[in-house]
Amino acid sequence: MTATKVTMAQAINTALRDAMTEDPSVVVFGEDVAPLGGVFRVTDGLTGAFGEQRCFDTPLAESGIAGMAIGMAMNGFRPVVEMQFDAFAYPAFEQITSHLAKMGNRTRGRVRLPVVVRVPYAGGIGGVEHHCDSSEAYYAHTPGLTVVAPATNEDAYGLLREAIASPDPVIFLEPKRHYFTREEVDFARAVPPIGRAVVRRPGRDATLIAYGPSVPVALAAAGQAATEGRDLAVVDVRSIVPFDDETVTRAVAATGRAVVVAEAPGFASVAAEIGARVSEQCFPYLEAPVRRVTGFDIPYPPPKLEHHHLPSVNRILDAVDELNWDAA
Amino acid sequence: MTATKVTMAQAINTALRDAMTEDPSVVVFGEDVAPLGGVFRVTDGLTGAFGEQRCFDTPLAESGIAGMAIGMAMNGFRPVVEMQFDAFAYPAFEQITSHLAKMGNRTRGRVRLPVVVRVPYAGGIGGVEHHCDSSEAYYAHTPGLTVVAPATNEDAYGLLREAIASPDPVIFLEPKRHYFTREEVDFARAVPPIGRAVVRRPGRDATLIAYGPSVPVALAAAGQAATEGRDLAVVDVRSIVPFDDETVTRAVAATGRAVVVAEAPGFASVAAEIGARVSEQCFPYLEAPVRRVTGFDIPYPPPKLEHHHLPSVNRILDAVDELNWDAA
Amino acid sequence: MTEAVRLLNPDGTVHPDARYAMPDRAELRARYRSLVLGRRLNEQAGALVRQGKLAVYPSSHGQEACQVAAAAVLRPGDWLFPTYRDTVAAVERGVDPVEVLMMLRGDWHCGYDPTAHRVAPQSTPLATQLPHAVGVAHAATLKGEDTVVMALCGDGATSEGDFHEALNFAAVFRAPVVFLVQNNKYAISVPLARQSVAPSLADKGIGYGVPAVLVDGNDVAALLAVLGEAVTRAATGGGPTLVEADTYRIEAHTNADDATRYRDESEVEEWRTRDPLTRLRTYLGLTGEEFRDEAEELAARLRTGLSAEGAPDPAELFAHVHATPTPQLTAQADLLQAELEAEEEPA
Amino acid sequence: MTEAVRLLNPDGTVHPDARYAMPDRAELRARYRSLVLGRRLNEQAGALVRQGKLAVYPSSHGQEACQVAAAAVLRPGDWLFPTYRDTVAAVERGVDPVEVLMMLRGDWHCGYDPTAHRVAPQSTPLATQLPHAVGVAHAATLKGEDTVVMALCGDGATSEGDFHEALNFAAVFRAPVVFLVQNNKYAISVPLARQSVAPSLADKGIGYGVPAVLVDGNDVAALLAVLGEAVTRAATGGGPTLVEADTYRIEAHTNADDATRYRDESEVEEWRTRDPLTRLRTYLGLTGEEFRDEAEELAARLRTGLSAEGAPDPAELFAHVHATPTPQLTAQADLLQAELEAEEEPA
Ligand SMILES: Cc1ncc(C[n+]2csc(CCOP(=O)(O)OP(=O)(O)O)c2C)c(N)n1
Ligand SMILES: Cc1ncc(C[n+]2csc(CCOP(=O)(O)OP(=O)(O)O)c2C)c(N)n1
Ligand SMILES: [Mg+2]
Ligand SMILES: [Mg+2]
Repeated sequence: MTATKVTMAQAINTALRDAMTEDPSVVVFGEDVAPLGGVFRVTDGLTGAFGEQRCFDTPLAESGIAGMAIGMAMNGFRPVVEMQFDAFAYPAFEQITSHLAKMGNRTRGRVRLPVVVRVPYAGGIGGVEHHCDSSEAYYAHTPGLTVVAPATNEDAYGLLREAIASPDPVIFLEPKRHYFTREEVDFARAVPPIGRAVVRRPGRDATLIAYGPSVPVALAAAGQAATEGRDLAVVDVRSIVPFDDETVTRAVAATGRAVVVAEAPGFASVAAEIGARVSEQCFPYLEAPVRRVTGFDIPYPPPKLEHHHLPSVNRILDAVDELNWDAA
Repeated sequence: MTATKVTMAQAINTALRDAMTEDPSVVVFGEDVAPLGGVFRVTDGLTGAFGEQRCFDTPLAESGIAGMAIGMAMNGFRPVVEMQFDAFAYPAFEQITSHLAKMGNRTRGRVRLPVVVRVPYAGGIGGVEHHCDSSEAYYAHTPGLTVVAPATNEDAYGLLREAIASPDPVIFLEPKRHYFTREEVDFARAVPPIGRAVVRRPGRDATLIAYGPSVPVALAAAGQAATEGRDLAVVDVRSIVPFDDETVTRAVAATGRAVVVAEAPGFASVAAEIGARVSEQCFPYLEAPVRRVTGFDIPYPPPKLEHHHLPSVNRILDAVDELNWDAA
Repeated sequence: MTEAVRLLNPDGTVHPDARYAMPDRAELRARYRSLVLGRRLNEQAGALVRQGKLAVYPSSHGQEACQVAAAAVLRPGDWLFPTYRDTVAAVERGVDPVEVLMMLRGDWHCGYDPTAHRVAPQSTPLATQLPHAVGVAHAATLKGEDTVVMALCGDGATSEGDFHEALNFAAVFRAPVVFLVQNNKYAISVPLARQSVAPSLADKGIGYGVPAVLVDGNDVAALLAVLGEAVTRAATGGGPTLVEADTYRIEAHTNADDATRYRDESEVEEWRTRDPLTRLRTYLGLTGEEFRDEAEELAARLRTGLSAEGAPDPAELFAHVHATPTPQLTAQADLLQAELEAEEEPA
Repeated sequence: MTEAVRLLNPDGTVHPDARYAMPDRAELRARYRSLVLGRRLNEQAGALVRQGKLAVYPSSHGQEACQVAAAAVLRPGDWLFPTYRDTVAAVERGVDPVEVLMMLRGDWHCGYDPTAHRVAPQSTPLATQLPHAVGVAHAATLKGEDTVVMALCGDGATSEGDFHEALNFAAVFRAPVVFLVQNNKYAISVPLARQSVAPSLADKGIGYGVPAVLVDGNDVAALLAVLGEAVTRAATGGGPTLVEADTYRIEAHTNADDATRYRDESEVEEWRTRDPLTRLRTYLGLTGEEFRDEAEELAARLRTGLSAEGAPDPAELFAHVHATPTPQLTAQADLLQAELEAEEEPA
């Protein structure tokens, strides 16, 4: 198969289709996923292709959805559930935190839960309140969960395939503002596995570290910086848990300067984690403090103001400008 | 009034009593808080003293408790609700995250929610699963919440009084393993306000930064270090949100070395935040990377193994030992 | 309980009921006016979305009788808890329609002052407003006030845990809340049959010990009678009531939704014959021309009010998060301010 | 529905019932044995707590009929979902009692292999196990298996949102689940009246369209009949059943609880007269000496099995968090290992 141009929604849809075709234990359920095909059409056509037993709508109750997924996984299935929007996964928080994350450990590995929780997440779509939360920190902080955030359509396909095949629960964070972005995807090409970060752009002067919807912004910033004479590397974290210290540390050590970019409010966030570990692991190499360009510590803004909140090329470049260049 | 020796549970009980006496809009409710006086007896006697309308039991439903508190606050009350144990606050996560934290902002300050959510939290009591989570990161990462964790009985009293008086929602994290620790408390003495950290012990060689149940451990480590010739400062964060950058930064800048101590799993935690911001703000002063001594990234262990998980004096001193002393 | 209370048949004739009296004609005429204005509001809001002046609009077309009655039965001190779909109810309660629509225009999360008219912010996370309603009501009880709270939700929302917890709290505390479930047969694409297999949603009241009534949700007369009685019971210490209104969502879930994917047009056509406006108009012997000018005035006000360009001051992003901004927020506000000033400077 | 199904009166006489047949005497004798063993287990576990050999024990003293019947009606392929209080049910299902109590001794979160006997880990977060039970059951349906899932919870747990969502999911998916609510009148200190004002908890079934039965929870014969019927219905495509068992918690919530703070001893005494063992013993004409040796053997096994010193290998803390430990966990495990080795070295 050669590369085709598809949207991220289509790439994810194809991943679900391929997984369902290969493994009859894969089931998809949630709110509006069946006849409607999901509010973002990510599950479009699955019920038609695989029947109502393989892709079905549930009553409107996220805790029930997560809990039912846990039970089905206990009894031989690999559920892939959709939480309609980031903030609407919060009713499932207890199920995710107290059970999904802990069952394997609780049972000494006897009961593993191969569940994927798909979360259309983050902002940039002009959504009203509760539709644009970047909720990754809640999951990343919870031991037992694998947390993945693809930035490219090829990763969306490849990482989801791996997530579905994983014996463990995976929180799969889909940058919803890229659902309708088209990119070349070679479905036959293996992407690096969960647990591996990827250097999307090499660079010698400083390293931008990002994931999910912030990767394209970081790349744009690096593009812009290049025209201003600064050569920025961009690392796509991809897998928040497990975290690829090696790739990130190597990239930062090589440049001696780093900026972490993420949409979520910065306080006690994944960006904080990256900042803290990079600061610790790269200490002898750092020419400047690791800076964070994140969402502000505010509830996600209303549509007309969201552009002020989101990490922008300018804000990233401003942060880069502050990286002690005089010391160089 | 002069200082009396009381347990932390008594100090909190006194804070509730004094607040209820002074302000008839203060009400206390939750599970088992009324005739039983709470499973930790923190609300002991309140129903007797103030009547069933001021301190009452609810049906067993944490989301309902948080949601009802929001509604009562919208209609003139100052509810102080108890979540029986840390992990049992998770069913209330959506109410806390999507409403309690956001209502003031949502309504442009027209509807403020003076609600205190008391959470007996963290471990060290030999509790079975779900009774020992350190859940502060979930709240600290959520914009709009004030998050406080007292380490001393005087702070437990003083900070709770301030939390109840606050126009905003406060997550009040009570280190449950200290409920029955006795300390001198002068109820008349004002403690530093929410938003202020306190240097519990000055020191010249390195700074330990801790909050809640980790403060006594850090102090013990500093005591031990002193016998080995190292002079460690201990900063008690007290107020996680808002965070007192000034006090923390000043303490770390003065010593050039820092270790953050907290029980919660370290990944994407409050300790990560402190590590990241101290690394950023104190960069020119740091002789060594900021180290974290935290719980492991595992579900809270069963009772027989918890001592391996919790930050210990030894583990803190090991981390201190690694702070590039050769460079000094 | 499976027979819905009805006072007016779809053809406008009277459906006699032993328990509920027909509201008087003056009252009904006033409510007819509200229905006309509500319908016009729904239509105009839809048009504004098409013109890009509103980001999104969940229409209550077909449900205007519920919208109007829910607000009309309330007394000044009472509270209304609306959802995203209940714009018309908030307006009937007295909130300025332009202010209500500020949320859907993307200006701010809530465009009106909830305390001014005792209308809570429109709730998006489903069923989460119901425990708040219980809290407001219980607070009123503790204060010795006879305030009643009208709490709205949809059929889909009844499946959420918060629906359960709220109904149960209300029952246990005998809180003066009227829960009005607008059963419009769909939760986005998911039909009622996938939401519940109970004979009715009103049946859920039994398990809480809460009196429950199923009412024809397109019959404003019946709604006024049933909800009015529930409000009176609540105000006089009789506790909560659950009311299920049998109605239908004529439009798609929102403009962003494609309803042809999950329902037949024939079903919609069938429900159009039960239109809440038509039946009341016929009963009252009106022509349909009544209140047209007022409706057009309202529409014009919406067009003007929502055409204004511009956005709120970005400084507001930081102003209300806490009563007093934290030092961190102040620093972040300064950063944004500096950026905005830099942008304004000539390069 | 307010009259509880009963086959045996508290005094051991027969209470004839038109719908449910009395289980045969051999079956009842076998269950009497289970009751005796269950009671002995409760007593011995309490003693072990007092001796510091168990951290905590929530006793099912007084509820043994529910415990025994819930497990006894299951077939080998069925699943049981117990709570922290349902140790005796897990043991009746065949799980080794020492393994079950490993959790309460503090060794590990679950001491047995849930797949071996199809007994889920005992659930602590209230009601959260109920959606899992629905998932296991729905999975069985999809696989074409006739597996039934018995899901236990307490009266307090019925107030949680997860109870609601699980009952509703089970109804909508017609999942083969039997929900057994052991209404022991208290949730720690909170009495039933503060939990629900419905005529019965079984009434909650109506709102989900789930058949529900109220049964005398101290009458093992009635429980066997009612639960057995529910299992059969579930296994043959009839969907879920909600069973409320009217019973009582004779001991405090756990050893850590002081029940005198919230209930009268007279109430306890009253319930002692409805003891599940006594009434079955009287009906069967037994002396009370039967199965005493076996019970003592069980007690002895508990004493020995739970007296072993030592703790699990700390390396296990990291071994099971993910199927394959992350690099971060491996590093953390190494850190702990190094500490432990350093401790072992002479200073
Ligand atoms: C907790 C939560 N989950 C999911 C959603 C997404 N969502 C918005 S409206 C809706 C359907 C609601 O249906 P119903 O309660 O019947 O109300 P209606 O829209 O028909 O008025 C869904 C699923 C949400 N807003 N909140
Ligand atoms: C979600 C949650 N909230 C609170 C608790 C604390 N807690 C443990 S048992 C209990 C009472 C449960 O009562 P009930 O459901 O009647 O069961 P019983 O203990 O009487 O068997 C409470 C409040 C918990 N385990 N889980
Ligand atoms: Mg609906
Ligand atoms: Mg109970």
